[in-house]
Amino acid sequence: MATKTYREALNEALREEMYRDPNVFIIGQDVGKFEGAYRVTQGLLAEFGPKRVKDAPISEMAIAGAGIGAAMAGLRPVVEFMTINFTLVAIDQIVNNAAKIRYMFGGQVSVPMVIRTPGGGGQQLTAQHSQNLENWYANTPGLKVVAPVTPADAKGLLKAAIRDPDPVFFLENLALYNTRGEVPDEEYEISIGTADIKREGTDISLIAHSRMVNVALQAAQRLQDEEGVSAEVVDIRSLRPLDTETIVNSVKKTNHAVTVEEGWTTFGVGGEMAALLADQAFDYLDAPVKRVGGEEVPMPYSKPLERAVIPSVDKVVSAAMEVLA
Amino acid sequence: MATKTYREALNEALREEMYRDPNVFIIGQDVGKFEGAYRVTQGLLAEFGPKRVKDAPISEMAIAGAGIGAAMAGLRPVVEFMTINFTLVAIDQIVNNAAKIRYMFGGQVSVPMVIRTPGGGGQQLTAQHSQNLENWYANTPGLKVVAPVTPADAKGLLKAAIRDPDPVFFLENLALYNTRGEVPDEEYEISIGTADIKREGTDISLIAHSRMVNVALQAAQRLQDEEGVSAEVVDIRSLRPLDTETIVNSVKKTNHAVTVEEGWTTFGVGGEMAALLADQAFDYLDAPVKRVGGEEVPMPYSKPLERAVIPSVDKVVSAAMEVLA
Amino acid sequence: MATATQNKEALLEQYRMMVLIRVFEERAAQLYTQAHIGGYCHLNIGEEATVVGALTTLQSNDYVFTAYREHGHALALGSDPGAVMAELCGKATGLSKGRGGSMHLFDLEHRLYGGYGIVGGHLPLAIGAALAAQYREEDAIVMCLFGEGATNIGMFHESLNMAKVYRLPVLFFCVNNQYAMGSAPEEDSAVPEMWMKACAYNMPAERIDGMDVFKVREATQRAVDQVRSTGEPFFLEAVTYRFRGHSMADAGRYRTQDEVREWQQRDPIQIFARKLEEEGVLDTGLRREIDSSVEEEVERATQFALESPAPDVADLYKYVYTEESE
Amino acid sequence: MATATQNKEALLEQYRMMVLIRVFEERAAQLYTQAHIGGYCHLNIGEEATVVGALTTLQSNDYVFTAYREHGHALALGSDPGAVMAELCGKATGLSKGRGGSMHLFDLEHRLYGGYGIVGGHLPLAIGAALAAQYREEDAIVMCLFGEGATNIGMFHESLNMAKVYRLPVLFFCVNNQYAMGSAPEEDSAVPEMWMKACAYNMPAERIDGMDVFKVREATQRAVDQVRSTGEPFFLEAVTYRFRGHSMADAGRYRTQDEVREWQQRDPIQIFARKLEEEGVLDTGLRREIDSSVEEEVERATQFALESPAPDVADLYKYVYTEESE
Ligand SMILES: Cc1ncc(C[n+]2csc(CCOP(=O)(O)OP(=O)(O)O)c2C)c(N)n1
Ligand SMILES: Cc1ncc(C[n+]2csc(CCOP(=O)(O)OP(=O)(O)O)c2C)c(N)n1
Ligand SMILES: [Mg+2]
Ligand SMILES: [Mg+2]
Repeated sequence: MATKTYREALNEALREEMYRDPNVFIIGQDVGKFEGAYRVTQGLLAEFGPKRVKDAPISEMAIAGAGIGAAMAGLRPVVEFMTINFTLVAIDQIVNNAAKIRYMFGGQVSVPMVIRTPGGGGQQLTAQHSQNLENWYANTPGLKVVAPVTPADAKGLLKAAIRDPDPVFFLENLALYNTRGEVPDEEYEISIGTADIKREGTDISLIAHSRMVNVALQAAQRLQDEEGVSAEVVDIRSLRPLDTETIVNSVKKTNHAVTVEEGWTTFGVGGEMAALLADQAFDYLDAPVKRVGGEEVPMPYSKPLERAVIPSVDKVVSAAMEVLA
Repeated sequence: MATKTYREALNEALREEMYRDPNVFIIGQDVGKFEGAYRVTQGLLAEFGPKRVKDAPISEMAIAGAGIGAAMAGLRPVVEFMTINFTLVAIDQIVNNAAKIRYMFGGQVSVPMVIRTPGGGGQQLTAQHSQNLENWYANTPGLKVVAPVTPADAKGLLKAAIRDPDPVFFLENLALYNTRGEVPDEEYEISIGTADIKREGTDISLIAHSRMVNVALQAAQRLQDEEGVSAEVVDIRSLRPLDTETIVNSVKKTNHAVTVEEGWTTFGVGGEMAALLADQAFDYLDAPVKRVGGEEVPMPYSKPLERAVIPSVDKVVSAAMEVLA
Repeated sequence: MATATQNKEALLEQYRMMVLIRVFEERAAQLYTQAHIGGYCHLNIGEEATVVGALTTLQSNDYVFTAYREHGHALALGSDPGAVMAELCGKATGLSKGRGGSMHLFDLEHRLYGGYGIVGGHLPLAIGAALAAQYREEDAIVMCLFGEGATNIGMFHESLNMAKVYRLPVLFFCVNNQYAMGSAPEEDSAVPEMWMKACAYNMPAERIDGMDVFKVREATQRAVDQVRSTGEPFFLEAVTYRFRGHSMADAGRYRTQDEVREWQQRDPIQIFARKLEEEGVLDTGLRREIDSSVEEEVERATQFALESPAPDVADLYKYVYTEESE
Repeated sequence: MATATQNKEALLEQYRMMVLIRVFEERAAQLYTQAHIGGYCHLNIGEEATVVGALTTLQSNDYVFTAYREHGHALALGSDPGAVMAELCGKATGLSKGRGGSMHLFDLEHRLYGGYGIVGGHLPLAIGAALAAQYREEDAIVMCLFGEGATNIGMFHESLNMAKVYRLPVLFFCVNNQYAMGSAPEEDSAVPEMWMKACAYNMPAERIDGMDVFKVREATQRAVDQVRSTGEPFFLEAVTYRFRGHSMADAGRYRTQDEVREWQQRDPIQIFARKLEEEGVLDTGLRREIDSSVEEEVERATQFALESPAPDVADLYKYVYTEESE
């Protein structure tokens, strides 16, 4: 297995799928000549030409809708939004069209489309450019939502997303693009709808998705090293459909849970996790479920303020110790 | 106290506030000549003229933004969206501007604006017109979100919302407009951020907002009559800020909870309630928290299918009995 | 003479279709007041010439995207009136299997790619279908119909611009029925005529009388041919009038009865019938024959709809995802 | 002669401001590479004539809304360079108290109503401010600046239409710097020149050379006066060029170095200085004097920014809501 960055893994998945299926094409702002705002599509215009890699005007609604319409007509569009923040201008297309078209037309047509976009903060991009909105998409039936943290998961899930017959919201993260990990050399896919235990443990479950899985892993290491606590890290990985079994089983084993997410806590992803556990693992929980999430403010620019907003290893460790107290 | 419809109560609140403060004005599609798609603004154009009651083109982004800009410049706009579904086309304005402007500009300017709109299903309006998106707005710091169920609450909260210095998302419900209730004759306001016990009980807390409070009340009556169960009905009423104390205290008393919401369950409002209880009422809960929510499908048109989607009194009663079993 | 270029059968079929739409819509209105139909229900009455003139110009691999006022569009494209009425009644035999209702008709076989409920929300989809046609080098075009009110929403702008930038075969067809619920174009739009907006996209545009099916067909056919041969977009505006309310619940306080009556003098079906009579294509006997066969057809469609079963509640989750069938 | 209508002091002040913006931006670029500034940082270098020409035409109760490339706008409106630089460095003394950063400058005193990060997202806000001015019968107008790339987004369309429908005093000012990140207008826009889009809104429009501060000022002043006197919107397009990348991280592969060099030949500061010299307003000595006083001013601003404290983390929740101050 070779070590690759998250960015490279995504780029590979795109390239391989474009070779496999001539109906796969990419559309988005600056995906071609500019080679992608975060260079995920680097080299693809040169390799596949402008028919397969379509630069688009700053017209997010038309871009999303063009993807949906093309998918209805049988193509396999991969729509890139520069960041998740800009999906807000087009969310009506995603929620009212992509998610609903199959159902409201009685199953006559499917929408096999992928929306790829990075979320998250930590780059001092401030309030309008540091959002985490995946819980909104995960609240929407008709969509599938995945949020890989490792390069291997990113590649395997992107391939699965492109092959999926339904619209998949594929969440990346700005702070992950340069992270590295082993990526299998052979052809593989990762099933949408499967959570993954990223570290086994026995005392407490840290439940997270996307970049916060890495924070949870660091916290788990600290808990082991400094507190002798064995933490299990559950990577939700697929927010819709949810692999409730893997999540619930982890807590049935550890009897304690902390959720970690970059987004705002109230009405966030951790709430769903805690509710799931309060229902399906009620008799196994030995302590309250604590949630660690982003502070509930629009993201400030100033570095120390921004740092205070995003969940830190410290905060996760403290929450875990509080739960175990 | 006179008995009034929910619609009349809203209309009165608008009229009174427009008399009180010359900076209050209404903007939205068909709020004037058409007198409101759901007639909440009936008579106001005739009474206040086109400067105070502004009909707008089908341009939701410009309407929302015009409200925000006018509020920044010191007016008190009340923006009507015909239904919550159409806020999706303008959600970027609401989330990226209304909610964030004060913060990202270091407090130099406020956005004293109200967005009024009905949500909910049950009218056979199908997938694109039957949504409940209030949990998304309630996830957003910088916004306040209220969802009154009675005419009295509607009037008192709308007045508070109009007087509030910050943007308030004011959720109405299509199925409530014709419902009746007592409305105080004298001038009053209801504080944003306060939940309300709509029926006292000792055995179980039914936690709901907007129209589902009425379903919970009917369920409570049935539980009393048929099962001898004393259910307390907690009306969340304000989704942001949340009155966590009232909610948690109710469950500390009853030791059992069922949440009820019209929206999709996963990542919905009930999740936040269950998570809150799993954290702050952990030692008081005698049983799992059960959530009753909309079935997770785009809303179908056919009446029997639609009926199967929306939480019924039956479902709430069953969930309560399951929790109490 | 305008009819000269068309054969008699085609003309009679257009007449029949306009009557079918009218009678169908009147029956739908009745079924609505009898609570067989619920939700929103937007009728095409008054707009039959535009609907029939526009939609009978397409070939079988073209795509049609339209808004929620689309019963007539489905009929004109050849959808079975029984299946359309059944959809309006929310039945399992409906065009969208009872899931879509009046606003969301879809008929893959007849290339109706949907009626949509968010104003302007389907324009971007039309771009996508045209992109697919271009991608696969099909000779198909996309006809995208929308109201004059929809020209004020952002998606209109983005879609027209993108269609031109990508040089896509889309015919943008604006049905200007002069009201967007209670708002007239003069109150909502910076320019009084919708075709004028095409200037911002360097797109050829034309305005036509939407009450005259000859003119609509002729102009549309030209536009369709041009889009097909050039592969580039075109903008048509047909000026018509809706005789009824916006949907079934509409007090109509925003216009006078006089205005409505005046427009009713220009009933597109009467105009067409008179012209066909003048030209010897139609006579009173034939007209009565067609009209009554249409009445029967609508009656059969209605009976089919009323007798059809509702969808099975056990199938509630069917169609959410492609594999799912629980 | 273009200068004849303006007095010498005003001209020298315009020159000084253009130099200030240039030097300020160059210093900002340095501070960025030294990690004193983070996030996105979009410079006005190359666009100084447009910025200064546009923003020095306003009166003190006018409103200005603009996008994220707005350091120069703040300076031209009179914001303290120290407070601007402090904001870029995320300091408590910054224009937006360190919460906004480079993209979100706001200065109530100088009527800068914000720099915004969602392309086109501020156009609707400008409508609202203009509505307020109209509502209160102020003689204020709103200047709303945006890039040529922003003309392709739906909010542009809705805002221009609404401005005209409501007859609002907004001057839409398109800064066409010929790139939207890596995309040129020919690739993104159905019409090659942005002023042409105003036709869809029945709005007067004009295109000007954005490298010549005389021309920008003259045309803008005329437009501002017209907007103020008629209360109706106007559309201006200034053609300019950004000498640097879109933001600090931009490999620039979408254009050639030759093209950049060619445009740098038309450096707006050089053009202006030469003209002022020709007309005897400026000479080498005075120029050196101004340039070096600007250098000092930027140096002071930089020191102020670097020495200022970061916001107190205890104030994290301050400003979310109006009463809140925890
Ligand atoms: C984005 C959006 N805003 C508002 C509505 C409510 N609405 C439904 S139809 C309509 C009027 C549309 O008028 P027009 O486009 O002229 O079509 P017509 O109904 O006349 O056929 C409005 C405002 C909607 N469905 N979608
Ligand atoms: C809605 C939205 N889409 C995409 C972006 C990313 N983006 C930031 S600036 C920019 C280019 C804008 O170009 P233009 O309007 O010409 O302004 P310029 O940067 O040239 O000053 C893009 C695409 C964004 N901020 N907002
Ligand atoms: Mg209309
Ligand atoms: Mg530009």
